Amino acid sequence: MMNVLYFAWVRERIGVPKETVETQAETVADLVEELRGREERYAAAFADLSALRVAIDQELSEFDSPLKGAREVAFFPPMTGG
Amino acid sequence: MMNVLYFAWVRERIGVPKETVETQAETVADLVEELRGREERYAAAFADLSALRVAIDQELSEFDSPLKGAREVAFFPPMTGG
Amino acid sequence: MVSISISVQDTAFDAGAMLNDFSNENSQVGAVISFTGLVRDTPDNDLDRMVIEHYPGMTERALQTIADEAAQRWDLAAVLVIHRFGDLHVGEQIMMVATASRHRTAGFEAAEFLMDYLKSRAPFWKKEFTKSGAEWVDAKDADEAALGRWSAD
Amino acid sequence: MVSISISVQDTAFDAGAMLNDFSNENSQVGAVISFTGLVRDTPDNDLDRMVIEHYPGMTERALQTIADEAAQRWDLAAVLVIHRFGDLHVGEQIMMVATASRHRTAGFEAAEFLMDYLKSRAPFWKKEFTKSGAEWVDAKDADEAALGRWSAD
Repeated sequence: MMNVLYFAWVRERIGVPKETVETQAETVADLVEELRGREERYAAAFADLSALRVAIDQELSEFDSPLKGAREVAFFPPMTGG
Repeated sequence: MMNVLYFAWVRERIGVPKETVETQAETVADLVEELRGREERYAAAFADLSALRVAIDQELSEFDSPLKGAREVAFFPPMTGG
Repeated sequence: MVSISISVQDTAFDAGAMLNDFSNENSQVGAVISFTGLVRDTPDNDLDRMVIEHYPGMTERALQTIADEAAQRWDLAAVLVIHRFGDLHVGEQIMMVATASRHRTAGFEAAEFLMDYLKSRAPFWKKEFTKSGAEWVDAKDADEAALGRWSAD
Repeated sequence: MVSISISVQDTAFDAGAMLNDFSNENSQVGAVISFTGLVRDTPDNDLDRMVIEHYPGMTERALQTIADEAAQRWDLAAVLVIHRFGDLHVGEQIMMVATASRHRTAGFEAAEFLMDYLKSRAPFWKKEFTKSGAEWVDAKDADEAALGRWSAD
């Protein structure tokens, strides 16, 4: 069981800020593949990975990072604070 | 007739903040020579020119700058504002 | 010991009062530098409001990591970071970064470093609401590129 | 048109209030940077007071020249320079420089430029009064050297 969080326009496209996902995905990229296969809104949100960033357990990570032990994965666009 | 101003420790060594000087000096260096010849306190203040700065009519200048037309010359140590 | 203060809040703050407090708490050093980011109107002058979304938990961790890194790289007495989220209007303060240091060069560099990292590494997202609709603000390539100068040394 | 405000004064000022006023007057741009210089105690913690002497007339001209130069080199909306003279005590604000700009990099660079030039080109001299006597503060080679980086570009 893994919490998956979405922020900004990723949240808007997927339609929820957070959900719990049952997954055996080994990497973030694997998880993205699973999500893409679910519904059109996921495919739309994950269409261009270069426009996305990912955090594993609140640390910025890469799409090929392993998910072993992760409790929380978040997807969002590049940050625009400051 | 030229106003000569002194600031910081130059003022303290010479003992006055300002005086009027009758001079035909062509450059700042010439003026310094004349002043040095006056009294010991001037010789002391002008002992090391590398420790001094000069302004002609309120513009930072060099010791070899011409004095032609100048109304006000000021001597002081390197600035320490900020 | 560097004093690090971080606040992520949805309420407005008084940058001037924060600057004065920060200076008073650090009067043993000579240089205080502050950066304040304000909500700027759109080119069409029709910004109704800006909404800032953030990632609670990760935001505070990211800001702490960035401040710790600054404190390690420069000789600082104190670091202050304040960042708002929620609704903001034109002219309001979005965020503030301040450094207190003995020497001004360290303070300036650290403040720029904090800003560069905060822009691209702290999980905040801005959305602008105007007459013509709502748009997420795009990240600027220049902001990502700005990080490059801190990795060489 | 860049708004330039310069004040040379013997009275204390409220840096926070100045920062807020400056931000309010420049809310069409996004980045406000301030530098505040404070009276720092001596290593022996025995500073009774600092006296700042200046060259009335030349001071204002020098600060104006430095601010004009900054306004010419960077894309700024406004520049603020305040510098005190006379008697000051530990923790008091000696001076303040602020810039308002569209982009933070221009604001940071301009603020550093203003400080570098102000330090070595504006006619102020500090004298420290301690238990062991009174001493004029020596100019630092590093301050003069800091000007070098602005002449290359």
